[in-house]
Amino acid sequence: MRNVDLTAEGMPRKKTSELREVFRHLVRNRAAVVGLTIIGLFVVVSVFAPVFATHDPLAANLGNRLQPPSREHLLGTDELGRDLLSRMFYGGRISLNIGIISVLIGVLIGVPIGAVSGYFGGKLDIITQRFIDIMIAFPGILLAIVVVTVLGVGVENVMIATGIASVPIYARLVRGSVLSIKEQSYVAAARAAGLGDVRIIFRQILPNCLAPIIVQSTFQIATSILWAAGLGFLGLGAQAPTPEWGAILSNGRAYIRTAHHLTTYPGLAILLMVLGFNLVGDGLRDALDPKTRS
Amino acid sequence: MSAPAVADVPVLSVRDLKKYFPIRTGVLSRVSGHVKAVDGVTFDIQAGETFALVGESGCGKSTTGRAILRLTGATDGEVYYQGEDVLGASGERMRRLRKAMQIVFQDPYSALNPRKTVGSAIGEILRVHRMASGAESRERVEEVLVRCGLEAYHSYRYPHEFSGGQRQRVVIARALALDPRFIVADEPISALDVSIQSQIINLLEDLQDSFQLTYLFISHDLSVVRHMADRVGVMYLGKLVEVAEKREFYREPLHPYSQALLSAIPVSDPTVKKKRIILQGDVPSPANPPAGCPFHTRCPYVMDVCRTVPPALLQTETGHSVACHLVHPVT
Amino acid sequence: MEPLVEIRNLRTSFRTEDGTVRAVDDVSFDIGRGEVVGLVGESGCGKTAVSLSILQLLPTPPAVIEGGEIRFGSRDLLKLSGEEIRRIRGNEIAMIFQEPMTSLNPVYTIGDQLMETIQLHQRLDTHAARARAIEMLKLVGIPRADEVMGEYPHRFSGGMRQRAMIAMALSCDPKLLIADEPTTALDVTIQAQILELMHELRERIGMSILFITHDLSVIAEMADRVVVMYSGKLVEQADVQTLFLSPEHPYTKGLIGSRPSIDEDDSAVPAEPGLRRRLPFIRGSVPNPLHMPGGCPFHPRCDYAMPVCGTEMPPRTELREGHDVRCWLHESPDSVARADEPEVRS
Amino acid sequence: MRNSQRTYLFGLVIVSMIALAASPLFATGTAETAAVRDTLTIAIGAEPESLDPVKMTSAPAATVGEHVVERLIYMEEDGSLTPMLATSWSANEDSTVWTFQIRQGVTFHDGTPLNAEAVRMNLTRFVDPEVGAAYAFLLGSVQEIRTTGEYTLEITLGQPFAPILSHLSHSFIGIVSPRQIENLGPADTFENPVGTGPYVMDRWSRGDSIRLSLNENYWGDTPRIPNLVFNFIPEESARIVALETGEADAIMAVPPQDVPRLQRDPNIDVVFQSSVRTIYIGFNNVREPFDNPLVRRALNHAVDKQAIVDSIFDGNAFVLDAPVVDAVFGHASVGPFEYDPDLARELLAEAGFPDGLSMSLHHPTGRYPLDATVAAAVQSMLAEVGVDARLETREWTSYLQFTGQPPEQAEYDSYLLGWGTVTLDSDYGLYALLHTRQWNPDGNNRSFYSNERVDELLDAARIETNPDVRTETYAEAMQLIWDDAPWIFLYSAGQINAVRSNVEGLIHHPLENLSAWDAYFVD
Amino acid sequence: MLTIPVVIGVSIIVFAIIRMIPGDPARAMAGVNATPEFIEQVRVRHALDQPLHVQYGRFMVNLVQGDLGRSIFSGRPVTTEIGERFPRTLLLATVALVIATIIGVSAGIVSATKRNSVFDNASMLVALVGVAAPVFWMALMLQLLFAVQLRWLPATGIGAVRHLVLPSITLGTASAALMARITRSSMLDVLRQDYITTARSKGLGERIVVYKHALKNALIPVVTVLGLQFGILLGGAVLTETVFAWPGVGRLLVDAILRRDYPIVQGTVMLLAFLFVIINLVVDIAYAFLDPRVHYRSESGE
Repeated sequence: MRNVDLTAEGMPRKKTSELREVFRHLVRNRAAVVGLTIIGLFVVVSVFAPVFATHDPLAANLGNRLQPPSREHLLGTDELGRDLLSRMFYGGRISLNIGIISVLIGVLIGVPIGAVSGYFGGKLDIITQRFIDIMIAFPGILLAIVVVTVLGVGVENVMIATGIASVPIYARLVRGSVLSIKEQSYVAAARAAGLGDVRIIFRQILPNCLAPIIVQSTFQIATSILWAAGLGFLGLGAQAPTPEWGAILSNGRAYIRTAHHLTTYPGLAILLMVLGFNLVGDGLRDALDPKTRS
Repeated sequence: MSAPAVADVPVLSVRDLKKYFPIRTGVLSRVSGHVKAVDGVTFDIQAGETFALVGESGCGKSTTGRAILRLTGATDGEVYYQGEDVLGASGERMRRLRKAMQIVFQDPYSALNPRKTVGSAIGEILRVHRMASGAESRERVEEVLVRCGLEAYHSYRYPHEFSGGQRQRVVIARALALDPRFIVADEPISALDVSIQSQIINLLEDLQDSFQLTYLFISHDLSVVRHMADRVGVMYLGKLVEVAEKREFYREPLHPYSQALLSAIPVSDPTVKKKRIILQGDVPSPANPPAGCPFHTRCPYVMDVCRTVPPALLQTETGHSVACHLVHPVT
Repeated sequence: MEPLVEIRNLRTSFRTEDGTVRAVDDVSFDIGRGEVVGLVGESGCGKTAVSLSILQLLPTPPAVIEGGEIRFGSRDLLKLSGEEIRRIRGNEIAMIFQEPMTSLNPVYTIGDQLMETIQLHQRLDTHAARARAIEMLKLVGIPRADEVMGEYPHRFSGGMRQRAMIAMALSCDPKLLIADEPTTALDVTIQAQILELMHELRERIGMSILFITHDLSVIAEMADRVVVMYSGKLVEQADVQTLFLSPEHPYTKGLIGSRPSIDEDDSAVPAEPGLRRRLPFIRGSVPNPLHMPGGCPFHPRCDYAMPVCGTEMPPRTELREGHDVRCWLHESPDSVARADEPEVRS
Repeated sequence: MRNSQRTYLFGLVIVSMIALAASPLFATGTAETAAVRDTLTIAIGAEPESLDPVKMTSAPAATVGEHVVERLIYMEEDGSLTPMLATSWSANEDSTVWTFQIRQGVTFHDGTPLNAEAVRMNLTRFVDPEVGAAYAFLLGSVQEIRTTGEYTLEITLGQPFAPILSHLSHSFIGIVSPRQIENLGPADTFENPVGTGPYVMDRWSRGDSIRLSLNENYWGDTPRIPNLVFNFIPEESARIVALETGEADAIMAVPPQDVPRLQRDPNIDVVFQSSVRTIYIGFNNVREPFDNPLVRRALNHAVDKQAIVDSIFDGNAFVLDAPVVDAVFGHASVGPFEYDPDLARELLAEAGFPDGLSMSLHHPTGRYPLDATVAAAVQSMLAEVGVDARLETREWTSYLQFTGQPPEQAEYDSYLLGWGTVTLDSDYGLYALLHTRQWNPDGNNRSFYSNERVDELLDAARIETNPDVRTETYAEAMQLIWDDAPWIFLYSAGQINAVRSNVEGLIHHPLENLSAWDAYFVD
Repeated sequence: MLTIPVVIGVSIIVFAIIRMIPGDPARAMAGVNATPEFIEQVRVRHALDQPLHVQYGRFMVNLVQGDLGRSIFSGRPVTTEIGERFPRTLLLATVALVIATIIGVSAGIVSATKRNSVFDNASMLVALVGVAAPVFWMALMLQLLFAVQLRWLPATGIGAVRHLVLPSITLGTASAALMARITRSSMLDVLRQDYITTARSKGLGERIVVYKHALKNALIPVVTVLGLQFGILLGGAVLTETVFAWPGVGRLLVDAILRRDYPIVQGTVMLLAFLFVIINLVVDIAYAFLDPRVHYRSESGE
C-alpha cells in the first residue's frame, strides 16, 4: 500500500544548475542562437586573425589602391592598397577588445559604487545619486568624447572613455537591484545571523545582481562598440594605421563614390557585431527573467 | 507554564520601543515627516513562552520583531535579552546575541539566497560564528535539516528545487543551526498553502518542546495564534492596545479593537452564525496618526476623551493589560 | 428549477514551453439561481482557471479550452462568438478579483471606469450613466460617492477599491457574479466589511455568486454549496453543511481538519508542554502541475491510498443528492475490486 | 473633467514645444530656390573662423574676405604686385621708409570715405600686441605708421625688409571702415566686415553659408554677378554632389580620386592650380639619430615621393625640388632626392644602423589633403628599408603645441607639416622654418635645424633690396639646406577646383583663394 | 526641483574637465604664431594664472550674467555662437523624435497586439537592425542612396524642409527602433495586468481594451524613454550633424574640441547638460499627466 508514497517531493527532482537552465532557455531562443553564432564567428575570426588574414593589414601597396573586391582581395583594397578583409579581421579584434575592456572598466567602477550606495543608503546614497544623475545627464557618446578629449586619442583611451561613460549606467542598475535585493528576507536573515556588511554585499547581494549585470554588459559591449566606432569616425578614436572599423569607415568616406566597399563592409561588420550582442542580450534577459521563463 | 512565570528574569524585555521611518521629500531629501511604525511598545516574554503579536497589516508588528533583532535600527527604546542590552551591544557581544536570537520569515521564497545551496548557506553562518567547519559543519547542517523534517541530501540542493513548505523548513533549520534560545517567527505560515500550514505549525511546536525555545510569534491569523500562543499582544497603529494571557484574551477581549478583530474572523462552521462587530472605515495612515487613542476614528464606543488623551496600557484585575479609556476611565 | 449555469466536463490547459498543464481537468458542477457556490482549493488547483474559462478571459495562447460545455440559459458560452461573449461579460455575468489594488486601471478615475461599463451595456446618456454610477457607489457603502467619482484608484484603500469593483460588477444587474478570492488580499476587519456587504447585496439583488477562495472559513460563512478542487480536478461537492460536517474525500477532510479553529476548545489543550494537541495535517505538498502523478492526483499524499489510486482517476460518485465525491474509497466495492485485483473476480 | 483639461494642457505644451523648435525652419525656409542666374554659389570646405582681419587664419576666410575687404596691394596669380587701395608706393634709399598714396574717391560700404587715417587705424590695430592678431608677424618689421597727408601714409621699418610689399599684399591685412573699429577694445572683434570691396556682406548664416551682394558704388569695375553665396560643405562627397546637381556653381578642394569622374561630366570643368604649400616631414635635428645627416638623407632616399604623387594624388601634385615651390621668388631647383631604397639602406648602414631603426612619425589628420594617408604610405615605405616608424596623431591645435616645444622638451623624432609661402617670397618660406633664431618656441623652426651659413644667407637676403642678389643668396641657401636634409622633402599638392561649364572668369589663385569678381555666366 | 544642485554640479564637473584637457588654453587662445609675451598677456587677461577656484568663481559670476566668454576661434561670444546653432539642433532632434515616436510607438503597439505575427517579427527584426546600425554609417548609406544616386534629396546643408529629411530620419532610426521595442514590451506587460482582465470582464471590445485601457498605462515607461531619447538624440546629433553638415551644436562641439576652443566646449557641454536636466523635469511633469499616482508619491512614506 505504501509503495506509492513519494513523500514530500513536490518539485521535479532535477539537479540542474542555474547556468545550465539559462543556457537551455537561451539555445531555445532562435534569435539568441543567431546572435551567439554571429558573436562566435567574430570571436573566432578575431582571435585567429593572423591565420585568417590573407595579407598584412598594414602593408601598403600604392600600386594597388582602391581595388574593388576581387579573388585576391575578397573585399577589395583601401586608399593605400591594403587588403580590406585582412584589416577587418584585425579590426574585429580591436572592437571586441574595446567592447569587453570598456565593460570591465564600467563594471569594476560602477558596480561597487552602485552596491555601496544602494546598500548603505542615507547621505552617501543621496550624494552618489546626484553625481550619477549628473553623469547620466550626458549622453554616453558625449561623455566618451569629452573623456577622450581629456585623455587624448587612441585605442586605450577609447576603452577608458567608453568604460567611464558606462559607469553611471552600472552604478544606477546595481543600486536599483541592490535596493530590491536588500529587502529580501535572506539578507535580513544573513544580518540576523551576524554576517558583516561587506560579506553581505559581496556574498549575498552581488551574486544575485549578476543577472541584470550580465544582461546589461551584453548590451553595453554592443553600445561601447558603437561608441568606439563613432569616436573613430570623428577622428577621436583609434588612429591610423590601426584598422579599427570606425576609423576604416571614416577614411573610406572620402571614397564613398569611387570605392564604396570601404564604407559598406566595415559598417556592416559593426552592425552585425552589435546585432549579435543585442540578440544575445535579449535572449539572456528572457532566459534570466523568471517572468518570461515560466 | 501557561501561568506567567513571576520570579524569573524574562527572556526578552522590550521597553518603549519606537521605530520611525523618515519620509523624505524634495531635492535634498529633507525629512518632512515620520511614519511611526512602532510607537512606544513595551512587553516581556518569559522563557519557553510563545508570545504572539497580532494585528492587521501595517500595524507595526513585523517592524517590532525586526527592531528587536536590530535588523532595522530602532529610533528609541530598549531591548534586553536575558537582562543584556541588545540595542547597545556591539562587537563580540552582539555576535553572541545574534546566535541566541534568530528569525523565521514570512515568505520562504525570498528568505533563501537563490544562489546558494542550502548546505552552503547554513554552513556559512556556522563558519562566521566559528561553530563548525568542514565535515563537522556538514554534519551539523544535516542534523538540523533532518530535525526540521528534511533529508540530509537536501543540503546539496538549491532553494528553487524545494516546494514552499520545504523551504520554510529550510528557513527554520537555518535559524536553528546556531542553537538559539529565542526565535522571532514573523508570519511563518501565512505564505504557505493551507494544507502545508499545519505541518509547519506542528514543526514549530515540536522544536519549541525539544529545544526549550521562546517564540515571538507574529501573525495576523487569530486562529493560528489561538493554537500556538501562550500570551497575545494586539497592535494597532504602532501601539500595543491589549496584552493578555491567551485563554483570557479569547474568552473576553477587552479592547474594542480586539473585540472587533476577533468577531471579524469567519468561522469554519456553517452552522454557527456569528454576530459581528463591523468596524467602519480604514486604518488611518501611520504617517499621520490621529490624536488621542489611535483607534478612536473607528471605535464604536468612542468618547470625547478618546479624541485627545492617549490611553495608557494598564493592567486589569483579570491580568489583561489594555489601553482603553473604557476599561480604565480617566479620572 | 433549472440551474443558472451548468458546467460540464470542462477541460482547460496551458501550453507552456515545458509542457502542457491541465489546469482544469473534467470539471462539472452547477450554479443554481440565487445560489452561492463556493469553489475552494489551494493555489494552483485550477479554481481561477475555471472562473476565467466561464467568461473566456484566459489569455490564448497559452491557455486552451479543450472541451466541455458551459450552459448559461439556452446558450453554451464556449460556442459563442467573441462579440456575443462580450455582450455577456459585465452585463449578465460580472467578475471581481483578488487584488483590488491592481484590478482597477490606475490612470482612469473611478467614475470613468464605472460609467464605462454602464454605458457599454445600457443605453444611457452620460448624465444617466453618472447617476447610476453614483447610485452604485452608494449601494456598496462608499461615502461621498459624488466626489469619489473623480478620484483615481490609488487614493483608495484596498477595501474601498474592492467596494468600487463590486459596484462596477453589479452596475448592470448581472445574473451571476464571479468573485475570485475577493477578500484574500484584505485585512481581517476589512474582509468582514466586504463579506458583510456581499451578504447584504445578495439578499437585496438576488444574483447567483460563484465564490472562489482558499479560505475554508470564508466559504463556511458565504456559500450555500461547496465545490472542492485539487490539482485541476473536482474532488468533492456538497452543500455547505454536509461538506463541513461530514466531508468524505480524504483531501477535504485533511483540509478542514488541519485548520486550527478560532473556536478551538481550549480545554482540549493540555497545560503541559510536550503534550500539546498536534494539528492534523496532510503530508507532502501539492504536485507540480507539469509532473502530475498518474491516477488520482492526491494519492501521493493520501493516507488511504490504494494501488488503484496510482493508476486510475476515480469516477464521480454521488453519495447522496447533491453530494458528489471522486475517490476510490467511495466507489462501490465491486469497482474497487475490479480495479484493484481484476484477476480475483471469477 | 479634470482629466480632459489635463490632457488638453499637456497637448498644448507639446505643440508649443514643437512650434518653438520648428520656428527656425520657417525663418530660413526661403533660402533654397532653383539656381538663378543672378547668384553664383561656391561651395567651400570650411567656414571662415572670422572675417575680422585680426582673427583670420585660413584660406576659406581669405577667399570670402577678399570679396568684401581690400588691402593696399594685390598680388596677381603670377606673383606680381599691383595697386589696390594704394595707387602707388615708394621707398627711401635704404628701404626703411615706405610712402603709400592711398586711392581717392573710394568709400567704404557704410559710406565712410577711405583715407590715409583709415588705413593707419587698420594697420595699427593689426600690429597692436594687445590685439594679438595671428598674422601680426607679417608686419613684424614695422616700427611706425603715420599719415603725412589726407591720402599719404608712411610706414617706417626698423631695418630694411625686402618682402615688405608682398607682406602688405597678404589677404589678411584688409582695410575696414574706421567706424567699425573705432570703439573696439583690444580683445574685441566684429562679425560682418565693412570694407571697400566689390561685394557687401549680406547675411552670414553660421555653419551654413555667407551671402554677399553687389557693392553698387564700387570704385573699380562692377562685377557682373550681383549675388555671391559661399556654402560651407566640409564633406567632400557632398561638395561634389552639390556641384553635380547644380546646387553649387563651383567647388573648392576636390579630392584627387574624384577627378576622373568629374572630368567625364560634360557640364563640369576641373581646374588645376598649383599651390604655394609645401608638405614635408621634419626631423628633430638635435635628437639622435637624426642629428646625423646621413640618416636624414637615407630616409629622404627611402621615400618614393613620385609614387605618392602618382597614386595618392593621382598626379595632381609634384615632388619638391627645393624647400619652396617654384612659383616662389628665390626658388632654385636643388633636388629631388632619388627614390633609392638600396642607397637608403647603405646610408643607414654607414651611419651605423645596418639593421634599421625605429622612430616616431607624428602627423595631423585632415589638416592637409590626404595627410594621414600620406603618413601611412611613408610609414610603409620606411618599413621597406628597415625603419620602423610609429605613427602618432593629435588634433591640430595640440599637434601644433606638441611640435612647438623647445628642443629639450621636444618628444618627437619627426613630424609631418605643411607651409604655404603665401607672400610668394622665399623669406617667408625659409626664414621662419629654418633659421636658428626661429627655434621653438620663438619661431616655427620645429626641426631645430641650424646652419650658420644658412642663417647668414637668410639674414642677408632679408635686407637685400636687389632682386638678383637675393635670388643668388637664396639659391645658395637652398642648396645647403637640401644637402643637410633637415626634412624629408615631400611634395606640393595642387589645388583642384571644379566649376560648372557655364561659369567663366573665376580666378583660381595659387594662394588657395577663389575670386569671383570677374566671373560671369555663359549660356 | 533637482535642477539647481544638478546644474551646479554639472558646472563644476564641466569646468574641471575643461581644465583637465591637455594643452595650454592661453596658448590656444593666443593663436598659432603668438609670441610668448602675448601668450602671457592672454593668460593674465583671462585670469588663467589664477587658482582654479577663483577661475570657477569668475566663470559662475559670468555665467549667471549670461556670459560664457568668447570663442577662441572666431572671437564671437559663446552665447551668440550657441544661440545661432542650438535651434537647428533642437529642430533636428525634435523632428527626429516625433518621427521616431510616431513610427516606434505605433509599430510597438501593433507588434504587441499581434504578438508573434509576421508584422511583429518583421518589425522587431527591423528594430534590432535599427538599433545596431552605426548612426554615421546609416547617414552615409542614406546619403549615398538618396542624395548621390537618386538625387532626390540634398546631401547636406540646411534651409528647406527637404534638407531635414535625411538627417532626421538617420537620427530618428535608432530611437524609433528602441521605442518600438520598449512600447512592445511595455504593452505586453500591461496586457498581463489585472485591470486589463477587469476591462475584458466588463465586456469591452478588444480595441477599447488596447487603445484605452492598455495604451495609456503602457505609455508611462515610454515617456521616460522619450525623455532619455531626446537626450540621446541631442548627443547623437554630434555624428549626424557631422555627416550632413548640419550646423548645429553637435558639430560646433566636435569642431570646438578639435580646435581646442575651450569656451565653446565649456558652453556647449553646459548647455547640453542643462538641457538634459530640463528634459528630465519635463518628463517628470509629463508623468504626472499620464500617471495620476505620481502627484501623491511624496505623500506616502515609502
